[in-house]
Amino acid sequence: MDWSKNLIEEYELNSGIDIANETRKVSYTVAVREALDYALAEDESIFVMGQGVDDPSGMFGITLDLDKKYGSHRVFDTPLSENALTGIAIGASLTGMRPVYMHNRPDFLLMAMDQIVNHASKWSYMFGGHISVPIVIHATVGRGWGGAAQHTQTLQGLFMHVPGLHLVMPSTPFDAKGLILSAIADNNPTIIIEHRWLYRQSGHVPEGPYAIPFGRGVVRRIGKDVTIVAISYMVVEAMQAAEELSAEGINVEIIDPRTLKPLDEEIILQSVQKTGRLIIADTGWKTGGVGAEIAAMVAEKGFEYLKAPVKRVASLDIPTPACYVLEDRFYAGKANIVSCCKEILSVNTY
Amino acid sequence: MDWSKNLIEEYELNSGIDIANETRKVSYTVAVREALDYALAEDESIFVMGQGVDDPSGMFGITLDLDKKYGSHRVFDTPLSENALTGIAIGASLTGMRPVYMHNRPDFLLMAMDQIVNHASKWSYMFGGHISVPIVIHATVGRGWGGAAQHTQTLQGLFMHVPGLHLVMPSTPFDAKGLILSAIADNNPTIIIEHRWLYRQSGHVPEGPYAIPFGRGVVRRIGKDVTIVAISYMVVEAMQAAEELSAEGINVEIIDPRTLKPLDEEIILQSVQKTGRLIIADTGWKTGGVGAEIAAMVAEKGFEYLKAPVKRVASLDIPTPACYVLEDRFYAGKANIVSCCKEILSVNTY
Amino acid sequence: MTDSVEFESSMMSVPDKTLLGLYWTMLRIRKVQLKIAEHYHEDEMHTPVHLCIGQEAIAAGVCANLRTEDYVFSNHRGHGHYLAKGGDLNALIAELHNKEKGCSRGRGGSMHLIDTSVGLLGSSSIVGGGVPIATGAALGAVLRKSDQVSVAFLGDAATEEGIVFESISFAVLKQLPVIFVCENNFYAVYTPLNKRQSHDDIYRHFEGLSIPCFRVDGNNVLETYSIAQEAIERARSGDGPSFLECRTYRMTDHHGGESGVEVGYRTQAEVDHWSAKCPVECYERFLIEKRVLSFEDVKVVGDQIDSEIESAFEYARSSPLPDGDGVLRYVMAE
Amino acid sequence: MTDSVEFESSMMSVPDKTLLGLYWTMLRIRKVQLKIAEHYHEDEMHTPVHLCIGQEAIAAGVCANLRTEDYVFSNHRGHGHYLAKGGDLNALIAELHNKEKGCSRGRGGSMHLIDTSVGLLGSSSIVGGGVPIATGAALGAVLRKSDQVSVAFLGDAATEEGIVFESISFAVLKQLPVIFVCENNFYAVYTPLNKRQSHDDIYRHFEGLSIPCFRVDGNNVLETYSIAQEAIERARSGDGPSFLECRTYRMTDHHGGESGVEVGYRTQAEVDHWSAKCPVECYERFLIEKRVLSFEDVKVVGDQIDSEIESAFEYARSSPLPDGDGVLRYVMAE
Ligand SMILES: Cc1ncc(C[n+]2csc(CCOP(=O)(O)OP(=O)(O)O)c2C)c(N)n1
Ligand SMILES: Cc1ncc(C[n+]2csc(CCOP(=O)(O)OP(=O)(O)O)c2C)c(N)n1
Ligand SMILES: [Mg+2]
Ligand SMILES: [Mg+2]
Repeated sequence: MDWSKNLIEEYELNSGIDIANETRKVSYTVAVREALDYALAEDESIFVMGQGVDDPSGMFGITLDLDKKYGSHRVFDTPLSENALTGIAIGASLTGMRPVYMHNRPDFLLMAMDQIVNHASKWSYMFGGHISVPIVIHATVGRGWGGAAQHTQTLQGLFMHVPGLHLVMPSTPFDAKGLILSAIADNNPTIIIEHRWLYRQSGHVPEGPYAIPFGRGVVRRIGKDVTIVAISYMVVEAMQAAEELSAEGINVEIIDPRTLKPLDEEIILQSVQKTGRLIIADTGWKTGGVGAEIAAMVAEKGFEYLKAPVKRVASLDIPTPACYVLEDRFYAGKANIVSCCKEILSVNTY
Repeated sequence: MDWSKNLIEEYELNSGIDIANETRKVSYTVAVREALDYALAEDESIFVMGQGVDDPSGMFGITLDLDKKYGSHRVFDTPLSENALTGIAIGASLTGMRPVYMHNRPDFLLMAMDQIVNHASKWSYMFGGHISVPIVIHATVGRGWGGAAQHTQTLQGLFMHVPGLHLVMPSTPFDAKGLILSAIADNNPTIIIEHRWLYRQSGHVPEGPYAIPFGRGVVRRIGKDVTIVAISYMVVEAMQAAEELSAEGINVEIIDPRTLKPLDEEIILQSVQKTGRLIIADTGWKTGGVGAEIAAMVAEKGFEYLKAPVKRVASLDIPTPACYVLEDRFYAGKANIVSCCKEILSVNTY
Repeated sequence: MTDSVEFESSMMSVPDKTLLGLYWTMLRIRKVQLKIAEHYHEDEMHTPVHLCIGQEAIAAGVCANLRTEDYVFSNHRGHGHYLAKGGDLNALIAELHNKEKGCSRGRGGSMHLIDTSVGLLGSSSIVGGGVPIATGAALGAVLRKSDQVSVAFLGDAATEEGIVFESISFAVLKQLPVIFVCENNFYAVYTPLNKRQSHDDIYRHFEGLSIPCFRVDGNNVLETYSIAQEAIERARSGDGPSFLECRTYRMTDHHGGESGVEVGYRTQAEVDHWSAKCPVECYERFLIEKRVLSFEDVKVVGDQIDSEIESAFEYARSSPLPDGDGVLRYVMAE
Repeated sequence: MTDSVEFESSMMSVPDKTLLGLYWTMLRIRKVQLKIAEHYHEDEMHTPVHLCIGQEAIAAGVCANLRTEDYVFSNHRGHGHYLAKGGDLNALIAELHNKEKGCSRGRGGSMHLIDTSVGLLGSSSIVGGGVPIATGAALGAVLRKSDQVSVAFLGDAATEEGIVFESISFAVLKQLPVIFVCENNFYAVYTPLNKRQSHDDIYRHFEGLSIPCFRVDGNNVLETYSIAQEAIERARSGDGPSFLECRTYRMTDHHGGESGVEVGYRTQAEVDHWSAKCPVECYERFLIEKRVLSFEDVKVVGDQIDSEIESAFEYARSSPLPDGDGVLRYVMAE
């Protein structure tokens, strides 16, 4: 899409680690909504669908009143038929449309794995590139208040494994807006997984449009002792851990890959080259998850940099319990990151 | 199940790396069929369902004529409703039955992810252990003859990530029989993924019943230079690679974990402790797959043993191409293992 | 739909004991819901509650026909199903309070209720997700040559999930003893039925599969009871599954204890229209008119239930939370 | 079903040119299939072929009503759909030979055909998988305010997948211009329909969703043509989707060119019964009787097609295989 190519080029020119002289602060939800709003205004081929996108809650606010602005043919509610509706989005995209299909939990994507994995991710390759599938699937992770096993899954660990998809997990309002615009403009199927707890954040967000290129991570904090690759909401926990650790003289570097597919391997490897130590902090289950891939990648490509065992901070490998006492054990956070850092630093270099 | 507990205890007493003085040789398909046959005979609560299990081809022969022997109420064909039928298997299991649901490709399991991941894997935990889901889901991986993107997926990389499931990948006729019997007897949802190309193998298989405990890998070949953890059909490729390498004086150790969930971490770590070098050879996609988990596990728990970067031998991260020229590139095998071994051995120890 | 509930025609064959039993079950469900609503804002129940106020007649009418060993599978809105099937009240309230003595040992919360001792084998909060499982329990019954039947409770939105179509189709193919009870309350969260389905006669969707399908006034406990009775008898005697569309309305919001009118997705007029058809009040009036119930009875029964509920809340509040160290328990069965 | 095909009643309004066009399309599909069957055992086509011998009338009858810019989505048994929609023959045969010049550049094989230049936007080998995608293309057409229509070809077994129910339900809700064409050949691989569905009137399954549903003699190209014509006209003029159950039979085995009788899942008598209703031969006889076609014509057309096919095979055989180095290309679009 032309408008996005321009946006990305512009971004390349202007961006540093963060937009330093940007002063406008808005919430994450506003940032997401702005991205959708801009895209809908810019391009007639874009439409937004999903259970409740046009209801009074506006999907946590991120789609609020967009139906009123763009009409119910471009922002519309859907039946609970997640698999077919994913296919319907695919079909519309093959005819030149750019659907954004929104879900209020990733858990429901499990009903659409057939269309996501067997179809969307393969359609371009299977037909020798004669056609492509420019769809965005957006889902918001739930956490807490006893949401329990079927309403709190993150699932990026599954999508990480599937070729032919982009996988995007913005951790800041700035990134959310820019990455959603990139996702909508991209000609491939893109999964965006956001975290409900990030919706509380606010941050600098330019009023106008901008697009953040995929595969480009950012250093959220510069440090020299340990590299923490933090995914999505874990960036927040990692930043807090870093504060605590810095009081004890430990300086962690925090890398936010922002997109997991494609993954900015370079930024991770460079950091590990400097620190010699790697922790991956992810919102999902540990085994076979995003942390596994990043650990394996570094064990392959950055082995000589490593001075200590890699560590993964992640959720326990169990279904999410409802009770808060158990939730507290289930979810990893600041405390786990802090203790992991200390442990990893206690290993003697050899 | 009592009969299986007995079987496992017996097996513990009698088993070595292989059943040395066993002389009966049968094909992999016969071994699988024997397991199902024994289970159906032993226990009235067991039944077998799946598209074509009672047809003249008998699901590649593994279910051949079992319907005639046990009746069409215990071995029956199913409509093409993979998600509902998985739920139906779950429901039957909650009432005391032990269903075995068979698929001629793992690709079709993508239609059942909701019932596998949202339901089967969580039902026990979600209800505080008041009930459990003793189902077996069995699928056979296809490969070659232009099967292409939608008929050749292996998908263990996805299931590896899901807590609450067992994941079993037998590579020999002996293991197939013993692990299927364990799976059927186990009180939890178990996914068995077999590889069609293994169905060509024959090997020693005791005539009577025996059960192989989950979480117990085997050393398929003893060596000292490199550890190769080989999954499913990759055991065959790895054994061939080992032959070739031994001619050049390189001695590889081959570990077959047999079950991926639970994973026998100990046997892998012990081997890496000895060899200092690790290659994981898997039949699935590389990124975020089984190789990632095993590499990460060793980078965490066996870091001090490692003398060289970990390596993953796996399929390319693309949908499977139809054309054989491209299939040849897509699939990893003996040649990749050989060259990986040489590469890994060229790294200087430091 | 008329504005009042007409009981007369379904009453004839029902013995007084059953008439009263239905009343007791509905009133008890109602009072439990109201008590939860009353306390929910105190934030002692950390769980998303989906109340079934207004829909009590369906759980009561259907389950009154079931034996203890019959199966029921519920969904996110499951308190009524749980109680009507005979689930333990203390364990329900304890579960809502996230306690170890909860019916799911605090692991499940409001959306995941179970009581295996009375055949309630679980509740899925994935819309439609419990329906094939209920169907499979019926298959299990057939294979074990028992005459148990299985009931799947589902919402109107669940019928949009292909898995429900698949389940019904298989149930018909194998003539399984399962009854699909769809509680059509015309909403999925804030989305009205007409935005999701082409017409609101949900029972018609599956007629083409050759399953007996019925439209039921879900606010009329006697009609529900008698149509369910026939369906359950058919199932038990080997004549296969049935589909019941029970039309009803939830008086509270999708989640929590408010009415939801203030949110703006439904009008006060609509809520008032259905208030007039309250399944509990209308039926109470009817029983009193028919002299099956006296004002005195109403008070006695109400007080009994109130004190039972009171003690369930006390039980729940005073019972211990799970031990954090047990977090890994129950993932895998032995 | 009777033992012969009755064309008379559907013929009236069809111009000669169309009558002949239908013949040509069917004959061409048949001859391509036979040629593939003839050569398949030579193992030069490394791809699982699912021939549509016996089912030609459906692809021909439906697609004759479509414009180039209309959409078609196919399944694993897609050669007929591809050719009837105007897909390039050389590219088809090259694809079967795994060649770079194949319609999917050798990446797809027999089950994944595409020709975007004629609106065939892909074929899924996941049973039912293409149906929502076809539905989505119709949604795309509506949103772009074009009057294109979309056709989903599906087998009888596909109707067992919940995704088909979901797709039809959405198509009705939004009144999308999509026609669901179910080719009921009574088998899924070796499994007869009666082991999978409770009755064989598939068109009835979806009537409850309020979609116009038709039973069509799928071996009668004129009947198929005229019922499809009405459905397509309705769709194009904004009157929503239709479902057609076209009853037919595949004369060859599920896969490959044998009859499958030797396998044992169907009888010679059954195959013979359907042979007598061969859509191509019966129609040819009818056209000759009606003097729309002469014996001379039959020979000329047949020869023309034969030589076209011959040269397609030559094209395919002599064209290069993909370059292995290009294996990673086309995963992601620019
Ligand atoms: C598969 C799936 N999609 C979406 C949701 C989110 N969700 C939870 S309850 C609900 C509404 C369900 O409506 P209905 O089935 O009519 O039951 P009701 O709440 O009206 O009792 C939705 C959409 C879900 N739980 N599962
Ligand atoms: C979801 C799914 N399940 C199973 C299969 C395996 N399979 C391939 S073709 C086929 C039969 C399909 O029958 P039908 O839809 O009637 O089409 P036909 O082959 O008769 O043309 C099956 C079961 C598949 N491809 N996809
Ligand atoms: Mg509802
Ligand atoms: Mg068929």
